[in-house]
Amino acid sequence: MLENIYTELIAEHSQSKENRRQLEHATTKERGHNPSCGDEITLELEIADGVIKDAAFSGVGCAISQASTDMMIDLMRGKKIDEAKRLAELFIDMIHGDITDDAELEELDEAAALKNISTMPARVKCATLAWHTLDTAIKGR
Amino acid sequence: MLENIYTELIAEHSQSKENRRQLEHATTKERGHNPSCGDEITLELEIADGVIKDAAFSGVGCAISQASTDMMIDLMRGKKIDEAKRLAELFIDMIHGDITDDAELEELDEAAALKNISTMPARVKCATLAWHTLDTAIKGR
Amino acid sequence: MDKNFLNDFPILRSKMNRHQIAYLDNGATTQKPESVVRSICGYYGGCNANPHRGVYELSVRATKIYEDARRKVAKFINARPKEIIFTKNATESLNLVAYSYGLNNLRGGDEILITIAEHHSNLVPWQRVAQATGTKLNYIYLNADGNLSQADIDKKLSNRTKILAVTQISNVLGLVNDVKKLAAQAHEVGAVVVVDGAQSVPHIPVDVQNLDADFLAFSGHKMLSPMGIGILYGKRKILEEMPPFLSGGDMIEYVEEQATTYAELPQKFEAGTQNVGGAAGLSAAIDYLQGVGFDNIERIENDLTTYTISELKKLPYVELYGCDAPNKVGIVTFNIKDVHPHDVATILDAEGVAIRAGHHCAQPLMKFLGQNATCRASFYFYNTRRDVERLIEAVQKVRGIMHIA
Amino acid sequence: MDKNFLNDFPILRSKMNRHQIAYLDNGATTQKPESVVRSICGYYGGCNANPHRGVYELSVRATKIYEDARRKVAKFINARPKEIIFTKNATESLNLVAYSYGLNNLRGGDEILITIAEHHSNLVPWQRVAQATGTKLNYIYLNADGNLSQADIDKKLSNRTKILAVTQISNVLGLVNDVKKLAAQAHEVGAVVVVDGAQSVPHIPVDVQNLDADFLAFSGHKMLSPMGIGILYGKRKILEEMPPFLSGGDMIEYVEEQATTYAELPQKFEAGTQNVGGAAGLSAAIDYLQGVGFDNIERIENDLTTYTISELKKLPYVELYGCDAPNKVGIVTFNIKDVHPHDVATILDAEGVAIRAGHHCAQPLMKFLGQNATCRASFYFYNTRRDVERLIEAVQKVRGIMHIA
Ligand SMILES: Cc1ncc(COP(=O)(O)O)c(C=O)c1O
Ligand SMILES: Cc1ncc(COP(=O)(O)O)c(C=O)c1O
Repeated sequence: MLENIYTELIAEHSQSKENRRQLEHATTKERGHNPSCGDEITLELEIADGVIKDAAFSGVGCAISQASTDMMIDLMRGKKIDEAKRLAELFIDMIHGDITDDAELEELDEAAALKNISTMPARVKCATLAWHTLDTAIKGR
Repeated sequence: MLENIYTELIAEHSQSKENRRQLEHATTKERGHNPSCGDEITLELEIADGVIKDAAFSGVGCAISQASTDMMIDLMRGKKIDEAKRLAELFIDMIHGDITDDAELEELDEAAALKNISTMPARVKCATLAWHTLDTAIKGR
Repeated sequence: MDKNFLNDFPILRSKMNRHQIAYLDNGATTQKPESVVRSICGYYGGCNANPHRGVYELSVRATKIYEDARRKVAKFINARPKEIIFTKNATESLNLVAYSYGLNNLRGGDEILITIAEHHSNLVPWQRVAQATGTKLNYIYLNADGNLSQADIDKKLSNRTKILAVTQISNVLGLVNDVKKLAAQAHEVGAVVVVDGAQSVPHIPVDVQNLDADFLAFSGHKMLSPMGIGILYGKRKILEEMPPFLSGGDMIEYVEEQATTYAELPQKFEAGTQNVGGAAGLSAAIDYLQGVGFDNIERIENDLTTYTISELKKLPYVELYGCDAPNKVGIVTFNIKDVHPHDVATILDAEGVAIRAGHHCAQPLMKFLGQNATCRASFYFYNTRRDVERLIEAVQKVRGIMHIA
Repeated sequence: MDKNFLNDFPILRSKMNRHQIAYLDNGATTQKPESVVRSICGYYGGCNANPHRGVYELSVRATKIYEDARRKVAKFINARPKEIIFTKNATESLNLVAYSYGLNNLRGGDEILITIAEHHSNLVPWQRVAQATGTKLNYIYLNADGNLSQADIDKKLSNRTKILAVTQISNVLGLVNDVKKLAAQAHEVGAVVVVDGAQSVPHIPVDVQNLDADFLAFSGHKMLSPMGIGILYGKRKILEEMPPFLSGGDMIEYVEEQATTYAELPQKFEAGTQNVGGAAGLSAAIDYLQGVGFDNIERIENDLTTYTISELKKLPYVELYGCDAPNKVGIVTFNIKDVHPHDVATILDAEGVAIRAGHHCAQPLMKFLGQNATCRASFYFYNTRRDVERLIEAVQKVRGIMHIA
């Protein structure tokens, strides 16, 4: 079970420094938090012409929230706003166990690896933190 | 069981009007109440030379509290303060089941008939109301 | 033929003073079916942990039991789970509203309107709010039949009225107030409507959206659940604007030395470790009630009430209160002439019949009725006509035992 | 050889994720022995009624169970029954003091003194009192070993200090504060002393008269009892002068339309129907604890704590907090380098080891320690060295599973 959660892929993403930085030309900045764990991220987006040109984050948290954030940024870079919204919803539905068909989840790319979190209710919030934060950041755009 | 509580003697005392009046020469007046039942009495005492010359009461309540008050007044009339205190304590101890020896209780005269209330925890307060009120009225004398 | 509910309630098959118990004090608290007791024991025996706080499986299970109970309660009264706050009893629920809403939204010149038939728990908190905020506490009085006087409502409900607090069913008279109509009238003048559902939610279907109540308070223990769990429903928008009531663990977001931000609904109002065992029992109780069905509950209670009233009316020395109105549910209040209610209750107890005697936590109503105390028989669906017969037989003995001619 | 307590706690013999559970989250809540569960079920199965209110036998029995529990608690902490108020948890107990004593006795210029190691339940209520009354909230900080700084106490305790609120045992560091000495010093400047006993009363003998505490708050569920019952001890004289907190049924004497007089202690502070089932469980829990004996409890917990600390100290990637002071009871808080506590707790859970991860409702302390979150293992007398071994084995796997070199 645990091996399906703490995979090497997730370990890599949670330790990766690539997306952990500040954007020079951020157009949106959104804080997200999960008070019960103490997880906190600040998400920065550079949006132009309805497209997420670049994204980055800072903050602290567990491996799941950090990996999830990192994967999300990889996925969202270059996506249109509408597309980003749809993918965030897809991800959140997956974590809530509402979508289980692997084919449908392919679009999520590496983030689909977090699917098994749906079996761990105590960690659902860790996995979805970044995605809810993104959703708030682009809401109404 | 019930026949030992609601005796004719108690019925008589609870319905008796003799001690239900106001004293012309009252020296002490004390209100007693038992909010959970709504029982309320006002006890009047005429005390002179350390002796309870006369006593009377007014108020409403259940048969047990009314009979107990009436019996107490019969008993206390003419008693010295110290004696009255001792008898009130004796009565209260009896109702709490601490004294069961009939010989010891003889002094209480008719009020000893309330002995069986000690087996009815819900009614203990009804029986002791007047006696606690008396105790408060003569406290420190 | 109704199901023999006694099979599910061992205590109702037990003896009180050598008689099988006729438990007619359901207005005070109800008995618990075996399924509820099993669910409490099952919780402590297999899932006990502090919810919300733990990552481990036991705690996850406790959290699920607790939140499932919340969802079940929400559905039961047609609310959203975020609008359901668990408390320890209806009294705490009402105090929460009085402290958090009342103290913060009223000021001199405002008025609070309640009815003279309120239970102390929906009365004393408002008295204290009125005193603390310098507002006026007004009372709606009753018609001769025990129902609220519409003339009095029309007179006293004004745009100065900021809170209307009203019981849906009086715990003394058993009369059902038309809360929906009252709420509409109160909302017209901009008042917030607090409904005391302690006696209604267990006995009739209650739909907060249909009533348009702003708050609804009730207790688990009066609807088959364990003691120590109560419920406050509040409209989300209103709850969101209210400051917390109790503060401490689990209701916070961030705590710094000098400032704190609070969690979202419903956690904002649930400070400290909650009663998960109580919630488990409440869940099972709602399941049981839904199994019985409110149509059956209403039919059975109505039969028992009508039967009791008609039998008591045959006894010339019995005085009844609020027994002539049609909107009557499960509660019969009476007095036996020349006998104090406490003596009546003692004599009935000796016959195995449990009723309540006293002021029923409604002293202003007692005074209004001109009584110091009364006797009250209150039913639940598990009572039977045999219980009523036992009550009547015992009542008939009372004056004899009291040596009254 | 210690008695095999597991025989009395079926849940501790059950499995979590296919391993026998090692329950090390006793600081959050404890498990319940069968005698406690039996006593709850016995109450609902045979004596359930509304106490205080009924004349009939069932209600008399319920009243006796409830008041016997009060007497037992009083004896347990060397208080008088009138000084024992039942609440729903320690958090409500502390809020009662904050609302009823704090809001009514403090004014601008006064100070409240607490420690940086307080649980949110003994912190947020004081923050709110400070804000409402315009008083200052001061903090006592800690020495390097985690104990209160005496220099800081001497500096901050002054005749402006009206309330000193302090935990007897920190739920994060497990260090026992010398409350007796603190109380003496606080009383010298005229402050009232509020002791949070949530973590102490279950683990060490507590004597309120010896400590000379003005208030002591604790929770039943952390000492083998059901959830939904908490305790507030207060000195009689102080409680008598305080206004009620919650108001409603059972806490009144006379209620008129515009004025109310209140019942005597302890009823004055117990509004509405109380948790008699919880009190029945609490009674049985105290009996069980006294059967075990605090000498045994302290010896067993001390052994487990010492053993855990010495084993964890062998692991170079483990950081410990507050583990070098001698006044330590049953709680070990640590972190594994480069791994977030939530990941640790998830991995331990998979091994059947239940610990707590997070801020433990003590965010200001976390900040003071420079940590975002920590892991906490907390023991009770029924834990064994085998539980500790399981904890250590699981801890050793963590970094591997997390793919950390
Ligand atoms: C030190 C301390 N104080 C207070 C509390 C609050 O107790 P409860 O959640 O039972 O109200 C706790 C437990 O969470 C605690 O550990
Ligand atoms: C109408 C009404 N409101 C409020 C209450 C208070 O309920 P509880 O005692 O459970 O807080 C009761 C019951 O006693 C009641 O009958």
